[in-house]
Amino acid sequence: MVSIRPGPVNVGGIQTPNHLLLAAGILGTTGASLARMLSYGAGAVVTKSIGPEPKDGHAGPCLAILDDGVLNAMGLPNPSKDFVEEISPLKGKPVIASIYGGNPEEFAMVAEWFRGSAAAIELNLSCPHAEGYGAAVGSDPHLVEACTLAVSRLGMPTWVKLTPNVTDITAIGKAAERGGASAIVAINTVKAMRISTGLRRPVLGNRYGGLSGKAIFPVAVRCVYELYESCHIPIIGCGGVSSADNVLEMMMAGAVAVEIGSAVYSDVRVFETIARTLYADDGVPAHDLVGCAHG
Amino acid sequence: MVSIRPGPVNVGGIQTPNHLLLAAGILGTTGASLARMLSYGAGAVVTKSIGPEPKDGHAGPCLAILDDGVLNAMGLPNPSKDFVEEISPLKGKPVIASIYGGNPEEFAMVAEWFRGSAAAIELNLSCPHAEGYGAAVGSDPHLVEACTLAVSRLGMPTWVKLTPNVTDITAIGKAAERGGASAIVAINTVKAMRISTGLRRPVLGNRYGGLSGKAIFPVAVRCVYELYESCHIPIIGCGGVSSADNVLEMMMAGAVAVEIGSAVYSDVRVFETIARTLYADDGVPAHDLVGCAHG
Amino acid sequence: MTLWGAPMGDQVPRTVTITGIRQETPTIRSFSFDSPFEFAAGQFVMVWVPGVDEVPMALSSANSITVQKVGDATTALFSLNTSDRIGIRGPFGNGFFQGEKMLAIAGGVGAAPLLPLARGDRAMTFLLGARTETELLFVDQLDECTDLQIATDDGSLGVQGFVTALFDDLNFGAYDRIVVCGPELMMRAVLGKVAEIGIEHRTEFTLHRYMKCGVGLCGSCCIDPSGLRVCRDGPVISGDLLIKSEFGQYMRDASGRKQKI
Amino acid sequence: MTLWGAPMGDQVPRTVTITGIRQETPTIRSFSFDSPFEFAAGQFVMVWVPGVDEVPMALSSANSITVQKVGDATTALFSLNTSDRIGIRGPFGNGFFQGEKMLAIAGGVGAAPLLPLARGDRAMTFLLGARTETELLFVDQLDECTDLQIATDDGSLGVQGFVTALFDDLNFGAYDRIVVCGPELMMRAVLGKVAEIGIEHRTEFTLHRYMKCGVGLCGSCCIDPSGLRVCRDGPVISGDLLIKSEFGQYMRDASGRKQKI
Ligand SMILES: Cc1cc2nc3c(=O)[nH]c(=O)nc-3n(C[C@H](O)[C@H](O)[C@H](O)COP(=O)(O)OP(=O)(O)OC[C@H]3O[C@@H](n4cnc5c(N)ncnc54)[C@H](O)[C@@H]3O)c2cc1C
Ligand SMILES: Cc1cc2nc3c(=O)[nH]c(=O)nc-3n(C[C@H](O)[C@H](O)[C@H](O)COP(=O)(O)OP(=O)(O)OC[C@H]3O[C@@H](n4cnc5c(N)ncnc54)[C@H](O)[C@@H]3O)c2cc1C
Ligand SMILES: Cc1cc2nc3c(=O)[nH]c(=O)nc-3n(C[C@H](O)[C@H](O)[C@H](O)COP(=O)(O)O)c2cc1C
Ligand SMILES: Cc1cc2nc3c(=O)[nH]c(=O)nc-3n(C[C@H](O)[C@H](O)[C@H](O)COP(=O)(O)O)c2cc1C
Ligand code: FES
Ligand code: FES
Repeated sequence: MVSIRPGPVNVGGIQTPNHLLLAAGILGTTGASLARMLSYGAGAVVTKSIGPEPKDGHAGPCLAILDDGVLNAMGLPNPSKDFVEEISPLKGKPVIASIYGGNPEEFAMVAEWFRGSAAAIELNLSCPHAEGYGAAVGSDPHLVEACTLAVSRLGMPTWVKLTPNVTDITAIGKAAERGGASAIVAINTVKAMRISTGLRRPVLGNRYGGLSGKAIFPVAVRCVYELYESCHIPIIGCGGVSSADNVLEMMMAGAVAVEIGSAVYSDVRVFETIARTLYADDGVPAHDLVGCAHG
Repeated sequence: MVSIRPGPVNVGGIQTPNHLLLAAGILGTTGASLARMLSYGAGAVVTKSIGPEPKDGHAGPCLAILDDGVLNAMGLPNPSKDFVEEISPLKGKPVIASIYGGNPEEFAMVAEWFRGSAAAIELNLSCPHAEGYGAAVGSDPHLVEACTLAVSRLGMPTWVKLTPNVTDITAIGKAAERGGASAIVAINTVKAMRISTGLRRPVLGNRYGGLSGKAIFPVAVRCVYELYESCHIPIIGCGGVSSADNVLEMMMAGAVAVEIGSAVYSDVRVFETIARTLYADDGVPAHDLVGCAHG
Repeated sequence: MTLWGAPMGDQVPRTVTITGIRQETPTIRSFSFDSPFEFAAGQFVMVWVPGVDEVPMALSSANSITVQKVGDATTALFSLNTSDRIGIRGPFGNGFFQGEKMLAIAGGVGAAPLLPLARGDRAMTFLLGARTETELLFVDQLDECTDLQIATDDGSLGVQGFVTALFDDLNFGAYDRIVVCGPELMMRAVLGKVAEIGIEHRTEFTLHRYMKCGVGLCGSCCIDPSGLRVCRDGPVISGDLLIKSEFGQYMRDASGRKQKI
Repeated sequence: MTLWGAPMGDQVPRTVTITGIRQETPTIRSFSFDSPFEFAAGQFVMVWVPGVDEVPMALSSANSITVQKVGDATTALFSLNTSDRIGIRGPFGNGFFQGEKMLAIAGGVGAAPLLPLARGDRAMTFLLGARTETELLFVDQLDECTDLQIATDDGSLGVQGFVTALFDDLNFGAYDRIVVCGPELMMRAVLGKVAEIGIEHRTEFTLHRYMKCGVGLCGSCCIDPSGLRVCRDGPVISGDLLIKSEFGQYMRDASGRKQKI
């Protein structure tokens, strides 16, 4: 396996010590837990998605661990504006505030809360199981462009996280690019469901949910690859990454860095674990690998 | 686990001895191999997709076995009209001819070839890796309706196989229904890619391919569930089915029967294996289970 | 025979059938079910009450939970009868670090995760507290297998006051591990006491925090300032890790907002 | 050290580096690579020539294939040098059913899957045929480890004619298994011969059919009338299953259309 030379990385307008970021919604509810993940080697951490109003989230079950993935429908539980205080002790650290809203104004309002406390904003335009939010907004290129613009004009690095549950993800990626995004994050979960044959009803309280983890890695690689062919802004790969080789594969598809979520289930220190194999002082510059599977 | 009472089943206009059908493109290239799968307990068999012209398919690699699924881009290799003779020895058997075309006329022409020799026609409007065919046609509700109509008016039972790679699968399902489909088959493979980090290029000759097998089961269940909520014609569940419990789950989501493909990799006698657990003389009528996870 | 729901390989919640319901106190019932779980005392499961919610409950034995009726999900559970079905995910969490000579301290329904310890003859002494005599949980069972000492707020049985009232007569030096489960203010009082004596590192507390995933992913149960996940790194947490913490001060609700305790 | 590509757990083709290239005959080369595969003689791998195609090749040893240049992919292979990389999936298929006293019969590049048998001292006698002397494969290696008998179409070495010309002097009764690999018409001639003597069930043939998936899913390699998958149920198939079959008559091309042999 090829190794990467360690060193600071510029990811979508922010500086991080490595290429391995904590994905949104994974241990992102408290400042302390985000700090813990930073201390465990995450290059940057994305918070739980924060919205204009506090939300308790969907009734349980909210999550099921499958053989090869995770099915969840948390329903965007979040403390809303209270969260600004949560992460204020992390000021100066590479903390990306994930935010959601139902329209450009809401996005701008929530983003504004994090001015000064977050290093970047990640727009959740992709959660597949929240009525009126997430993918409901994120499958419409016009709305995506407008929401992105509403945030990017505030002057903070603006990442846009895409849903794979669309006919053509590149149309959405290009909309984000037009809206002034600093980077695209691909992908959020794949819309899915499991049914309990014993109880004869969907396993999740919300019935529908999102699939993450190893099962979706080939879908995520495809999306990153497609986006790399049609967009010019940096892409952050997300979805099923669980090993150093997966990171290389995402990079070769076109990702400048990765976000890791479900793999935290098997190994809370997955960032350190991957870094040990991924980096070596005699490694190649990551830059040589990004997109090298194209052409 | 609940068991199902055995007995003949009516699936989208044809009669089959059980609920377990061989999916299109799996051991479907020769009449002999289809006959073998019938003798191994498949309730019906769907052929390799046949098109207006012979095709050699994509350059290899065409397939990779992943931990939890199969990635393929065969590229619709098929002998075209010669295939009619291939399956003529199977006349009277539950053989469904899968067909593809680039427009309604081509679909009608190919379907017409199989009049008399196939028990039903399955329209492949969903293959994710064939330029100008499959999902290229199948993501447009108008084209789906027109192609379905062109075939259904020939008077043969007409099944329409859908792609999950769309923003809203129910819009496509409803188009098939308007076109006069006798049944919907959901789903074809999920668009995906893997990259060889050793060779630094996509693993498949065609770069993009389709993911099948266990990894996509939660996606398939979701699609069947969604379609059951919005369509009125029977749904045949397909995607990652590999156990009797999976069959029950598909039924509870709304499927009247299932097609099985990738599971043949681990067990060429998977139909018999599943039937042994699924059926029992004191079982419930399947009909009690279909759609029972709704409401 | 395969168990109902088991073919899914426990991927999704296991379906179990309620085989027995026992009214333990006016507000607490034990529900036993047909399918036992391998577990360590202190571990919990996520209990899915179909159509309502999924909530964390300690296993009070391999095939039972013991539930206090407090809100929606628990009320719905109380409306179920034998032969009704529920879903169970788990067991989750770490369980107690077991010693040779253990002291167990329980308040209210907090006796649930401690019962398996006592029934396994692991608890030398068991301090049991409740508001009033009728709310004392598992008295008969505990009496059989451990040196049971009782306190009630109203003095209707045992010593009057919180369980801490039983401390004065206790020789803490006689125990190598102390395990505690009960209302958080009671547990915080215990922590104060054991910290005074300097044995907080030998004392373990079973924390209750809002749990959604139960497996260490969602972050809803994390505590300050360590960021430890109560569902995965706990629910049993050593006293020394709790002294300078939110424990006894505040916790978070379903949305993640802080709530005073 | 993990092998290059190995971290994928052989999910996707393993990347191997060519470490040696040997010109065996004017049209045949052996390519050895850095990473050996556990295999049984007769099994094959799918060889990915990047940017060109993926084609089936027998393993001529744990870390080599032996290739005849016939078309696109094989020509591309011939253009590679040591330290170039290719992808390998496999090994696939069943391999030979091994006996105590085996007779091996090979024509042309068909000697490739039989070489490991001979080198493992499993072939008592080895009949080797080729068009002409210079096209005889592995003569030196085979000579070392088996009783090698040679036939060439033009008589430039050994008996003149097809390998079947060597049959007259052979006591078939001396062998418990006969394994055959070579051009299909040659193999069909052998089948005719062994069927005459009534030992077709002790004779195994290595079939070549158009292979795409290599793992028994796509159906492109299935033979009439059994529907057996050459890639998975074969490539080694017992003679009695081939007598009334397409074997020697026709095969299918990439599209599935029949082609006369
Ligand atoms: C590890 C652990 C083990 C537990 N073991 C037991 C037990 O053995 N017996 C028992 O009776 N209770 C136990 N509880 C508490 C039990 O989970 C709550 O009483 C139950 O969730 C209340 O649900 P409800 O819908 O009836 O109440 P609600 O009306 O929803 O809420 C009432 C209160 O219950 C708590 N609560 C609600 N939902 C949750 C949740 N998902 N996670 C955590 N707390 C919640 C909150 O503090 C809330 O304010 C345990 C809790 C935890 C974290
Ligand atoms: C199980 C098996 C083991 C084999 N082992 C060897 C070996 O050890 N050494 C060796 O030299 N050859 C071997 N072959 C034959 C080898 O696969 C073909 O020579 C090769 O595929 C030709 O590819 P090409 O692109 O160079 O030729 P092309 O120009 O593509 O075609 C030439 C001919 O090769 C055959 N062919 C092409 N592609 C395939 C394919 N995917 N599957 C099967 N046949 C194909 C067809 O008959 C075709 O007409 C084996 C074949 C099989 C099925
Ligand atoms: C429990 C859970 C909660 C999540 N919450 C959010 C969220 O709040 N916002 C968001 O954009 N993505 C959320 N996601 C999606 C992840 O950030 C990520 O996109 C997805 O899980 C795929 O990556 P993975 O396979 O590495 O987990 C969540 C995922 C999980 C499993
Ligand atoms: C090797 C292979 C070839 C396939 N060929 C076709 C095809 O020709 N036509 C078609 O409609 N679907 C084709 N499919 C899709 C399957 O019919 C099925 O929809 C998909 O694999 C999901 O089911 P599974 O998970 O049970 O395999 C193919 C799938 C595989 C793996
Ligand atoms: S409940 Fe989700 S991390 Fe603990
Ligand atoms: S090559 Fe696909 S079944 Fe044999």
